[in-house]
Amino acid sequence: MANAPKTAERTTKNYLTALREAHFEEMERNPDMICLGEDIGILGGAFTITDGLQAKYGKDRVVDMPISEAAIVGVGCGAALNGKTVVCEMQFIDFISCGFDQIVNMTATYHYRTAGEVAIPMVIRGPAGAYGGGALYHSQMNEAWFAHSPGLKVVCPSSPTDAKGLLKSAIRDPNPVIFYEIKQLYRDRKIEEDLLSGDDALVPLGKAKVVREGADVTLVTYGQSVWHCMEAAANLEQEGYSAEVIDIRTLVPLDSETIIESLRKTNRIVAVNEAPMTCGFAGEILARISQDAFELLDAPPMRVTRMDTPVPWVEPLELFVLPSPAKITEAALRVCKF
Amino acid sequence: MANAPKTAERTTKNYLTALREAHFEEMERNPDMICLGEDIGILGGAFTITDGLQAKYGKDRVVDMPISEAAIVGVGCGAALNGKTVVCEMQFIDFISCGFDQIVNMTATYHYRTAGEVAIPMVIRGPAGAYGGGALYHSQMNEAWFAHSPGLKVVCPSSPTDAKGLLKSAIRDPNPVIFYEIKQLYRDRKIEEDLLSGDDALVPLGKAKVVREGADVTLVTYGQSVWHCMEAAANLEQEGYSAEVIDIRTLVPLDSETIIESLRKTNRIVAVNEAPMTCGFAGEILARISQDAFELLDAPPMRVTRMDTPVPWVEPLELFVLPSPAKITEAALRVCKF
Amino acid sequence: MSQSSVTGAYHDKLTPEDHIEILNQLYLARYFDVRLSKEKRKGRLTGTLYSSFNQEAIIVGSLFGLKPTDWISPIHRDVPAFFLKDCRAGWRNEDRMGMSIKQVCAQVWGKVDSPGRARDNWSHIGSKSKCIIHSTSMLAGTIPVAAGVVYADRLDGGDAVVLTYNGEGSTAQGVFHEAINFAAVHKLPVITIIENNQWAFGTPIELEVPTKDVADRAKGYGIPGLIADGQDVLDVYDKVMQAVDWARSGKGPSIVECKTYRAYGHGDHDDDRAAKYRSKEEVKQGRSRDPIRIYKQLLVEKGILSAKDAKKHAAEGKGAMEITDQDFPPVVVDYMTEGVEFAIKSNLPEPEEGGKWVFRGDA
Amino acid sequence: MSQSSVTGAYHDKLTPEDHIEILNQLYLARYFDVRLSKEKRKGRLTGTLYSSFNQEAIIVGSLFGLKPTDWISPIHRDVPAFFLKDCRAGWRNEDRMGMSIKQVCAQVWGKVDSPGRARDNWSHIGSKSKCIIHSTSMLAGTIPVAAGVVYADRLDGGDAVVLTYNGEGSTAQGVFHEAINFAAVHKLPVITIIENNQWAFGTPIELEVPTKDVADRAKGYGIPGLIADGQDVLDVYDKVMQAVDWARSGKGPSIVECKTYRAYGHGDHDDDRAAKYRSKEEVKQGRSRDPIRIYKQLLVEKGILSAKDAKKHAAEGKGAMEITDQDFPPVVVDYMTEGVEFAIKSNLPEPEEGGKWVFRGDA
Ligand SMILES: Cc1ncc(C[n+]2csc(CCOP(=O)(O)OP(=O)(O)O)c2C)c(N)n1
Ligand SMILES: Cc1ncc(C[n+]2csc(CCOP(=O)(O)OP(=O)(O)O)c2C)c(N)n1
Ligand SMILES: [Mg+2]
Ligand SMILES: [Mg+2]
Repeated sequence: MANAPKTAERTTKNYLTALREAHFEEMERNPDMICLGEDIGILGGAFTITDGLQAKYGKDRVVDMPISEAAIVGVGCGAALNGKTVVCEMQFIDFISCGFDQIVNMTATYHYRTAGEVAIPMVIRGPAGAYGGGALYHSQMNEAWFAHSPGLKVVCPSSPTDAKGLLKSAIRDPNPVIFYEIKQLYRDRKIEEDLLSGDDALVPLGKAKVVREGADVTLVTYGQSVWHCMEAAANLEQEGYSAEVIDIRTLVPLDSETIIESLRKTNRIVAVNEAPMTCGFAGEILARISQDAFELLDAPPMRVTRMDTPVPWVEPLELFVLPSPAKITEAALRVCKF
Repeated sequence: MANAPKTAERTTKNYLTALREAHFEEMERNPDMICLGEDIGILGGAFTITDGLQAKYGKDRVVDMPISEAAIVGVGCGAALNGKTVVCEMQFIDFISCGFDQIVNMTATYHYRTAGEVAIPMVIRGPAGAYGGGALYHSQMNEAWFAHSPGLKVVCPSSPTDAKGLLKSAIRDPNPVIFYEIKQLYRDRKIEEDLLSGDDALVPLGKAKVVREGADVTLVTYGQSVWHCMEAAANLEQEGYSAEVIDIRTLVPLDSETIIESLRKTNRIVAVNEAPMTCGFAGEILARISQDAFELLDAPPMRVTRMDTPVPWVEPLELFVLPSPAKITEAALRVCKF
Repeated sequence: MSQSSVTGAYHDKLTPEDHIEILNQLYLARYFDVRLSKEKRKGRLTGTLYSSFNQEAIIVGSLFGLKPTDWISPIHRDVPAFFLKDCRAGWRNEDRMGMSIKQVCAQVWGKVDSPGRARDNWSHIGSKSKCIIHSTSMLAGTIPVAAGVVYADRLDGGDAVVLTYNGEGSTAQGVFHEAINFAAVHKLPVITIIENNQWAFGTPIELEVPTKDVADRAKGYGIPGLIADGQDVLDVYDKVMQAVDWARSGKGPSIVECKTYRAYGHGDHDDDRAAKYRSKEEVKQGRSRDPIRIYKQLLVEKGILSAKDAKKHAAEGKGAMEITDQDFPPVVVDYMTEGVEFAIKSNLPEPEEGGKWVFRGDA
Repeated sequence: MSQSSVTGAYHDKLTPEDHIEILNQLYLARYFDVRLSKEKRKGRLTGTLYSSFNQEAIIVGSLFGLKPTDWISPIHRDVPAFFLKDCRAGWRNEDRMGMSIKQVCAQVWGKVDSPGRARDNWSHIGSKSKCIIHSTSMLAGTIPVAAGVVYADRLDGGDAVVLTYNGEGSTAQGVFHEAINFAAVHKLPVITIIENNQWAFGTPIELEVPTKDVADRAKGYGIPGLIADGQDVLDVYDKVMQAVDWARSGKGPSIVECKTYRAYGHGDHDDDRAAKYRSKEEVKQGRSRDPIRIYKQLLVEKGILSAKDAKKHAAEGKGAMEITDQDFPPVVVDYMTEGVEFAIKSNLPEPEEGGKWVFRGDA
């Protein structure tokens, strides 16, 4: 995905720029779209994603909110109920816990409890993920809480193209979407890509992507772990095994077909998530596969996840508890050699 | 478990009384124990579980809290940090969402982030579960959110003996425990039991219980679903299959051994939870079993759960989305006939 | 001598017809409450009832001056608000910006003709087209949503205000603070009505609110904190209209505390226990100022109601169980009866609906 | 003429030695800040720094009058508080009820000798035995915990008070309201210090707080809301001690707003952007009242410090980058240097520690 030809004319863009472009294009396209978040206006966002957005679209559409996550979500829900398309930023996705009730009980259920009368077109997005020394409260991947809360779609892109295309689709989706941005990828030059714009840039929700073809084992994941799986796939190549890597991109709704399709070839699966193991999404994938594709499995379906611990601060501790290319390689070798 | 001989002298007690006795016995045993919750003092609790507790132990130890779930948890955490053993009541477990951050980020992580300096002996308990027309906000089983949040133990009893014994153990445990009480069982006469008291009544956390022996399929669950599985087991008997029923009782830490032990006999498993399917605990059980006991499985590991919807109000809707003995029986027959 | 504290202002502009309409709305709110208790006792209705008996003046008085396009978000104790909204436009007028009694009764009975198709219970209904916000159970949870609704309306050039209803106990929730703080910063037309009935389930106000008046919460945001006699429908009307004009003119949010008393248990399941945790004297005192009696006295003094007509119906000063249909004007009994009969005839939703509408775009 | 607004009260009882100690603590707080910036520029330190430059008087003045067994919960901008607590008992006194500079530096450097063994970053440390509450990142999140700590202490017959530190922006959090409401209902000795530095990251106070003074939040709870000149260490000391005596005598919580100005970026990563979103004039004005200069002037007037000694060190009125070690008393430089050298020598924790201590009772 990062191998677009680099020529003088063409300039590749990073994941962060992709997200910024999605904001500008959708704000331009939809005059009813507003953005709510802490420090997104005057400052332009902690990570500059909304840099210049308030200057262009004004204080009313790009709102510097008080440090009130519950109000950010609740106000967004009310604005959406009354005709707006709302993008809420959590300065770090970790702080979403402070707006939790408004998300899972107010926003997520609105369409259901009103029997379809009221849709809430809202995206709650923010920087997520570990591997940067962010410690317990600036490293979380808490997507499983929301995957388990009916009425929410959950999305997590691993490339600039997907970041832009999925965010644009999430903004246009009539349902609330929790959108996980991998902050370690924001400025990663290795994954820069040329980006399309307008409708051409759209990437549909609910479709997984085979990012690497292989025949011996299927590595299924999303977010930062996609790159760890690509590295593991390279390692496996050395060992003489060819790994297929699937980036599910959307957790809810999940594109199981693409995974099962792959299993028809490989008959082996390793699912990876950065979040804690218990009730994490890798486990959900194993549960679905082992129930729905049992006969396709020639080896135990395995998962590689964070240990069931918070994310500790300093590097030796952090790496000890988190998934890594090495850990994924090891797990894959076990199922390959099974 | 509900078949203790009924004689004139002996009197069986219900699940609610069991919980009340646990409160009184532990308050008596530990002068440093306090209870915090809405309407638990003057009123004695929405369900009378703490009836008489404030009269006996005073306003300072049994505190009628403002309608502030975050403060109930946060104040409890601070009191525990400073030497108290704290029991927090959520009037309905559904409202735990309003105290979410204080639970998952403040309380759950305290021991971890202080490298073991500070333990938080706290129980957060409350009425949970559907099947009573409680609708979206008086029916939840949201245990998976907390099973996925490192540092919390998660417990859910299905009988009076376990309700009393596990609550007493949870209160004595030095870690925060989220304790799910099945309100539909509170006054269920069919499951009344004779209760022990004092230390004899203790039931250890982290140990599953085989509530019915069988040879053909293992039904694994907890809470209200235990009784649905027992009913399903009876149905299966008719069909000529003998089902083993395991009540895990404690979700975190999970007693996988007992489940795997059973699979050595049955080689078939159906896991059941009342919560939504995606990232629910039944899925966690399937994920663990299919990874760790793959070779023991002669049929796809299956789960029966709520559909991925909220719990709707009126009976036809509610029963449509929830697990039932019939749905469990059907799933079990499929794996038995596989 | 009337117990009404009101001496002018907004209610001076009310016509005699308005006053009679207000009186009938008070009767209707009370009859709704009494009738449901009786239906339940007859076994024709299940589920918990949260009575607004003795608090009717707050609902009627706060709604009477609103524009049809203003928004409201009622909670468990405000169910009559769903059909009283824009009732001035004619109770049976299908186009008015409020629900019909049929819809509300269908909800109470859990039938498919409920605006929410009986997916969530009791007061958790609403209607976007009628400008009524759908609440969850989580107390104070709709205040930020209400702020968002009027924020969007203002962006679109609208002048709507929103009334959110809350008990005094609910003001302890964090989201109450976050929402009102935001509304105050942006001078949004959010009016927070506090129905201070002295009790939050089994907990007295002293354990929920540290100040004598709940209205003092407003001082923390530099916004008006008005106090109304919740037993006096015109005082409620005046104070709410002050807040409404303040809000509509862009001056921002306010809190209107309406002092009242919860006549019965928290819900009907709590009636017996409430009789223990509240003294007879306290309850007697708390129910001594019946809003219907107070208002009728005033109307008689004003010469709008003849002493004779005032006596015709006597729904005031009695307990819900002593009251009979004769204590209400026929228009009230008939209207409510239509709703009840409709609800009872209405069907349950099909089981399959339980699996629908998780997402827009699904079946 | 001194810019100090203080004219008596608590600080009158301070001895000349106390005043010199306070001055040295101000120097120490500033030197800690300056030294860390320099260490980082030298590449000897990584991670974001949240400067308390120009806000030192709030930390020093609020802590100076506490009993050793009183509790505190500092946040990101209060790191010097960890070692300044109970500093009066002797900076190097191991038994004093505060952290040593070595421990705090070990934390800043992320080494195993940190009180938290470097498991969480920056200011997220604490010590039960030293009566310091461990915070999370979630702003205002420690206020309910602080309330619980003193609730338990009171049950045990203790007389401890707790100081929680918060920025003005953090007062918009729901848990701020829930915790102070609870503390007010139970008259708990919880003192909420508001470090009002006018900015919350890139958001000015007008968008966070609807009132002119953040102290007005107190009015919503009927508790004292004091305002201190955050540049005047004695004014902070007096106002906090008023709140402390009020709290210790059982009268309940209060809020003490200390008005100040954030000298640099939100964190050092924000320095460049902050120079854009804040005007030069504003910053100049905001930094014009250096707490060290103000205090030295006062001490000279009081005759506690000679004009000559006052000139000896000139850490005041300069930017962090212009200041050199010569601008600080050697005692200050030496103490801090001990901490820095210790931290740099200290080891990283073993990787396996990452898997430990999830539960009490585990490895
Ligand atoms: C967040 C939350 N916590 C707890 C409850 C349970 N509950 C329902 S009503 C109630 C009491 C409400 O008292 P008040 O706000 O004074 O309103 P009232 O019932 O007196 O009108 C409580 C505690 C809830 N619905 N939501
Ligand atoms: C609940 C929560 N939301 C957002 C943040 C991100 N954040 C960290 S500091 C900060 C600004 C704090 O401003 P203020 O409270 O005034 O303190 P100051 O930094 O000015 O001292 C923000 C928004 C957070 N830490 N916690
Ligand atoms: Mg009340
Ligand atoms: Mg600030």
